Amino acid sequence: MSQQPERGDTGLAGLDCAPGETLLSVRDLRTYYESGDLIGGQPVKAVDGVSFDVKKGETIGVVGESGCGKTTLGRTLVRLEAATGGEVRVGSDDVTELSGEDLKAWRRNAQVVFQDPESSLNDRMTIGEIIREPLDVHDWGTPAERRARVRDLLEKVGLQEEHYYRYPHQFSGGQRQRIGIARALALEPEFVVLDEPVSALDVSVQAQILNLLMDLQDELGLTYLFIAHDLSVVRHICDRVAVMYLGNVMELGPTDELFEDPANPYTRALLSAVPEPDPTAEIDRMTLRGTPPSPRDPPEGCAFSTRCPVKIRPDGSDEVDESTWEAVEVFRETLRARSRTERSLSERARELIGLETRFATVDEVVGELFTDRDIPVSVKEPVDQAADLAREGDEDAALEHLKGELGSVCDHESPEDHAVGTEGRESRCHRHAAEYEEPSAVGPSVGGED
Amino acid sequence: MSRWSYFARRVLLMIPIVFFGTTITFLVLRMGPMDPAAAVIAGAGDTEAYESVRQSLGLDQPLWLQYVEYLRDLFTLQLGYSWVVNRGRPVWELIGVYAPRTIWLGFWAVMLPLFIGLPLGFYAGLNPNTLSDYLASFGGIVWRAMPNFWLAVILVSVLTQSDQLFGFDWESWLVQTQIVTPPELQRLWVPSNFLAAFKAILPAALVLGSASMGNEMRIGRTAVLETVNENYVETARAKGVPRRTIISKHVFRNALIPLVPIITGEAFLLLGGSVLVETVFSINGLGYLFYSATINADLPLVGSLMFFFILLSVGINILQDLLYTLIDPRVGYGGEGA
Amino acid sequence: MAADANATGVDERRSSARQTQSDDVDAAESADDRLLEVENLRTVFHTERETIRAVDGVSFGIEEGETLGLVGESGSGKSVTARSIMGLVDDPGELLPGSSVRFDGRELTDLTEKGYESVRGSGIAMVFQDPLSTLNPVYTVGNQIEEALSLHRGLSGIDATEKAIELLEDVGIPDAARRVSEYPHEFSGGMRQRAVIAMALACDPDVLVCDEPTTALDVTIQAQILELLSDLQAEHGLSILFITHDMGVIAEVADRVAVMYAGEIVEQAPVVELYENPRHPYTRGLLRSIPSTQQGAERLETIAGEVPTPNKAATDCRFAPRCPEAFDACEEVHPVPVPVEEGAEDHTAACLLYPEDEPRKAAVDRHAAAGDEDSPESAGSTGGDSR
Amino acid sequence: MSAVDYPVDEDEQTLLERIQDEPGPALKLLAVVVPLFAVEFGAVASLVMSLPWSAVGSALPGFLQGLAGALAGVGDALANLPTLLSRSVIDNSGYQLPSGEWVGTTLGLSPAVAWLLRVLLVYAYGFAWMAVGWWVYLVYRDNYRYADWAPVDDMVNRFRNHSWGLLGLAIIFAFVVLALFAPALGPTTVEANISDPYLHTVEYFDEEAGSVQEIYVGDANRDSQSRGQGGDNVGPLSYDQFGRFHPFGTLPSGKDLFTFMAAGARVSLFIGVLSLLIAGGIAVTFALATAYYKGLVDLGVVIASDSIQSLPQLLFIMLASFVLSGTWLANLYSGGVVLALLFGFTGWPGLWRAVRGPALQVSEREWIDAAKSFGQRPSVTMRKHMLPYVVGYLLIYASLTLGGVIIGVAGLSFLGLGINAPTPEWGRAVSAGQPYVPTQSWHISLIPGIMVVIVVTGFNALGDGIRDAIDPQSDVGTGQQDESAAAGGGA
Repeated sequence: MSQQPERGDTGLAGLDCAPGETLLSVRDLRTYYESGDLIGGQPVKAVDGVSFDVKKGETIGVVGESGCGKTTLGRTLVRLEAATGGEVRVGSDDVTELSGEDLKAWRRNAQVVFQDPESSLNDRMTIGEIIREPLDVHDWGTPAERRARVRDLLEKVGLQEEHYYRYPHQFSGGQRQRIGIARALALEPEFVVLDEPVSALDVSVQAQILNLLMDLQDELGLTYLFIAHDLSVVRHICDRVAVMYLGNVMELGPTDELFEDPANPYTRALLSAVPEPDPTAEIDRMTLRGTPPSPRDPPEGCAFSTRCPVKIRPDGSDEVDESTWEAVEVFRETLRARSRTERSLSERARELIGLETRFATVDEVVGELFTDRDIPVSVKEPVDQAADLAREGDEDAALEHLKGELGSVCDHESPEDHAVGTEGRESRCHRHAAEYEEPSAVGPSVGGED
Repeated sequence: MSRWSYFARRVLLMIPIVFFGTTITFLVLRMGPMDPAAAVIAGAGDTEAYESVRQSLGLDQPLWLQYVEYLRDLFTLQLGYSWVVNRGRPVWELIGVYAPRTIWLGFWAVMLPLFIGLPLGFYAGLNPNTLSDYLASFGGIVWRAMPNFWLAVILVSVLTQSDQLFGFDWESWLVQTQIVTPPELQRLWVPSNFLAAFKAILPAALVLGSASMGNEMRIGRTAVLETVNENYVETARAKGVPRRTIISKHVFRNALIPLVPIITGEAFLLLGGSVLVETVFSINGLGYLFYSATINADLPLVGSLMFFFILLSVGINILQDLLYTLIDPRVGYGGEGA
Repeated sequence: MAADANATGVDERRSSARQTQSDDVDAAESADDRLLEVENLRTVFHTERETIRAVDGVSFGIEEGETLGLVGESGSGKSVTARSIMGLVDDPGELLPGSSVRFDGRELTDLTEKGYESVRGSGIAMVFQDPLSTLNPVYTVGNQIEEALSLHRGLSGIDATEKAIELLEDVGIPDAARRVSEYPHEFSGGMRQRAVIAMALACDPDVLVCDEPTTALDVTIQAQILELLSDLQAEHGLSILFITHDMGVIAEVADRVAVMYAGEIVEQAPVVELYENPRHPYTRGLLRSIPSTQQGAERLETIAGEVPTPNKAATDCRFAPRCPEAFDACEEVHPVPVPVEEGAEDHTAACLLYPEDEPRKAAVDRHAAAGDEDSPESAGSTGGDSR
Repeated sequence: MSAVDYPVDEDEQTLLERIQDEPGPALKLLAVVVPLFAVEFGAVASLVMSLPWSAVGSALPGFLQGLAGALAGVGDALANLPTLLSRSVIDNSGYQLPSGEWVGTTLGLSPAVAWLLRVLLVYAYGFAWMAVGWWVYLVYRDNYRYADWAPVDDMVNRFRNHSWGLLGLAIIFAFVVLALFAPALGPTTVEANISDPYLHTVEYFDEEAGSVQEIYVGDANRDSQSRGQGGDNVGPLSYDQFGRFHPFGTLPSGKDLFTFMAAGARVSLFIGVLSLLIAGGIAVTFALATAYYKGLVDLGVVIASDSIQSLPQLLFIMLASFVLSGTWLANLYSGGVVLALLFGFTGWPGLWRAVRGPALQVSEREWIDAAKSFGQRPSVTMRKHMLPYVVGYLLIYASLTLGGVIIGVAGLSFLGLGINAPTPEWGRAVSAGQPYVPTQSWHISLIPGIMVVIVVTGFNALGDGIRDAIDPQSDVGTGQQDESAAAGGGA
């Protein structure tokens, strides 16, 4: 069974589309990791309802901070993780449900380049064996053809033929990454997931690899999904970018437009946080408060609502000043952190008999946040009541109370994707709805906009 | 997952282990090639006696029923009676007589290595590649390689001859004790009784703990070496903490963490070794009881003792997890920081 | 220039530093207003096969309230420089004789471990790259801050706890009263780094050495930490040595920048000057290979080849094999830092192309002469371990 | 179809073809190996025949017994071929005339010298094989391997510079030679001296009668006992009154201790190796499966292994070998096979725990993901991408565990269980000598004990050497808790 597959016949009909047509269509994709707990653990919602299209021949970037689910998304697309729900369409096939020969065809056509050049190559195998392995698995050609192909690939990624019989130990990080790329390209895939391929490399080596990836794309007509946390790299190499936060795609659109005029508050915050290698650049930095919530327990409304600097306020609270609102948000954040903290046995015992524990400092928190402030009754009452609840150790009830009294649409409803910009860009934020002000109108200016 | 739910989960996991461990024992005893009843009457040829033994052991019932009853009896802690070694005595009573000696022996066989081997290992780890380190490491390896029974034989001979060999009589030193007898364990709270009991068990405990001592010395050394290279030790240095504080505060507690399973694991290993040491020192403990029950074909007693050992092993495991939970705040912590 | 002066001055200073009585006089004499002065620092690591010259003749100084950025790729020796300053270099590493680290006029390389303990923390504190492994996992965050407080401020008990809470609040940790009794693993990455900074501040240091403090963090968290550091610097008048590989971060935090390559500082200049007018070919290449600085360009400029591991005393320019502007002399003469042009004393480059306004031949001779002056001392000290 | 067996083509050749292209080094190698093997061909055959075939044969059904008998005949014939190291080449049995002249020994050497010469010859022969093994590696590396450097070269180099590991290797080498060449090394043989003393005779010069007499070995043994008191002692390096040389002295029964020890080494090694093959096989299979699949598979194996570990190993083996004592299994190799099986099936959890960590670590590497992503089959992924890493760790712990098994078997024999008498086992010698430790017959207990200590230390040192060779960073490796495996169930 070692017939060579005909060129162009990829096995899955949807893969043979023309450049620019939709190659992959991801719809409401969800990937959850089960918690190790036997009883009542919450799953980690790594990817939580993601939809986008990948066009043949383009480079689509996925950026976000660690834990946002970007790597899981990439791994789900190449079937390294099982999707919990949703679909990934290639033509009429759903990648998440492929099996048998179809799955094999997908595995041949979707490859990965991994992040860590130290760990992605088996260092007990020669370079030749490593690059050849995919060919062997898929019975590609005759053995002689396979070897010829490996030599060809080595040259293509900028290595020499005589590297065939060397071991990974004999190569530097950049060279190892080239080997990883050669392995991914061995089966002439249509689609390559690049999972942070340059983040472990020094900047001068990183440039070499980025150039190589772009050359290969031009030469072979590859489609890339480029996962990265480095925005400058993404801006350089990608045609379109998806910005992920807590398992959601917050904004997706053409690179230049997205970088020049970010629409989503998170994108704006992310861009403004990137230090520019230009000491004269004066940016109006928008520093985000706190850290992303746990993907095990994401907020109910908008994923970004706990940190959003331009969160919509509830109706009738216009007279409350900015810093008071900030204090309310910090208070909620503190309660959230407390409700997630486990109590040790001794603390529970102390609580039971009414002794002071480290949780009994709610009043200090409230004092610190709200004294010296002129707080309107509409805010003071809910805060006081929440503090009472928290003092009794029931942070969840306190949070519920605050949310009910002081929460807005951002806390209650998941935002829709709104079309923004001119070139089919979408952003997931309530502020794009007609009744609210646009994020750019309330926050500081970011990116190229003036 | 909180550390206590982690702990609860570990305890939960012990149930199938007791169950399977007991099942293995049942398989060996009842489904093995040896007929327990025949073994008990040991070829006396008396069919009547044979039948009565069969009946009282329930061997005339179908195998699955035997299994159910076997499990039921053990899980309700009805350990039955001895048939040969101490005919007619309840197993619990035998355990009550034999176990204290083994516990006394085992206790010191755990403690001595802990207080001798561990400090030596830590010392070697703090002074790596010095002469004392090499001596301690090499000594630990050789000490660990000595078979218990052989060491016991040599020690017994040396001690009985201590007068001729060193001009110092071990038996009458401090308090009068004998070397090859079980220790007297009455009224231990009286200092002289305690001393006598301690002195009587000391040679046996040293022998039984020899492997642990070598092991703990070696692993204590590597644990310290590993901890000394941790970043937080460097941080402590960077904030100006004196070396002595760094060692006593930052190194020791962290180095102890990997040692917990070693120490508890060895506590259980001692049970096996106790057979040999108890035999040489004539300490009528559990190991010796098991041994004589085995060679006298007292299979019901053997089965019950084995169940007791399984419970003991599970108990030690639980103790280990408890120690872990106390010593390492990270235990069971799966999530990310809040 | 600095390097030339060092070569002759070091021995005198070291011998006088040993006479304890003249210590103060000596400090007054060196009369720099620089708080921390590193001169001709050479740190080597002995391995079975070779001796790695991780830091090979590095000199720089930090003034009060100033931030010096030390930037370089992995393996350039920037972290070892930080450890050498802190006196944290252990076997198999050592500082070669002739190295000098002076803090507040006091020579540190002569100190015993015991003497160093008083400088660490209270004089110079350090923030490490990975906040998780920096904190001892079995003690609460508060405990570890209180440890520093009791050492350097003599606080204990409730006082120490209250001060620890205050410090945690200062570094922007909400609900500090509760957080103080939590363990490091209960903190998120950014919070941990804040706690580490609080621990460093507990000793009230004059100089803060930050070794890649934001590398392990996400960009929004990095922004928080950078903002915090600049606030604290303004508040406490700290001098900061900021080490990173990220040219963007350096541009934001540093007043002056030193670029390291293969154990040496190849260029040193005020930050704006360095970014707008980089002189050393390596600095230029480095800046050009950052994607965001050249939007629209299809291909990135790259520096061919790989960073070498310096394992013998340099007799040539270590960058020459990769340098697009290298000429014959680059393989024979080891460049020393010189002003890039007449009068630009604060912008130095270790490259034979400079001083730019001198004839090439004269410049090369100048480097060669400085190298010769330097070599007897360094050759004597390395004594064959490079072979 | 297997992805590992790369087919041949014009630019990559098989090893055989590479040797054909450049036969020089290989031929030189062959020129040494063939004679080395030829001089001992008979011994190899006899070693094969010395395995407990008769026990296997008797357990076989009838028609197979005939076949086995025929095979045994051929084997015996081969075994009788003259060999370099047979006892007759340098004979140490003879008698001394009053003149001091030795009769019957080779060249009239004294039995001590003759025996020593034979021992040296045997060890020289063993060492020659070891040197050949090293040479094969060098020739392959320098002449026939495509890669001019491979990770294994570094490991070999690290081991070569590891003096502690080399010491271990030397000890283990000495032990293995002792076990393999036991019949040739002893001053006499097990059959003649220990198992069938009344079927063999010795000649000696009787001074009273003034002539050469022949006496049953059993009777001679009775007069050369070591029982401590009153001159009843034949100590190490001494002759008994029948002109027999005893390098380690005699047992209380008058049998030769060295012969006993050499044969005992063979039993120990056999049990150790067989039990480790079983335990190691199970452990590696489970380790790979649990690391690859994780989750429920892992939980299942955890429960299985914990269940087995909840039984005290030594006591359980004691019980099980008693229960099995009446069966045919118990008679194989004097009970050695049953012990090996029991140590194997109770020992795998320890090994599995030791290699589980490394296996999990490897399974987290991205190259496993890479293999999954292009559709490599799980079995191949485990074999090709995980096994090479796990095997090294298995070797470390196997080495430690082997020492433990030797101690455990000796402990059981000490109690009179385990290996059936009269088959020699070291623990039985310790037991036999127990009453005489304080007397001049101290050697009976002491020498076997010291041998155990040396051999177990050797295995530990070898394990350390392998650890540092495969994983230089962890001179403090992970999972050392499992080093307690070396304690052999606490014996």
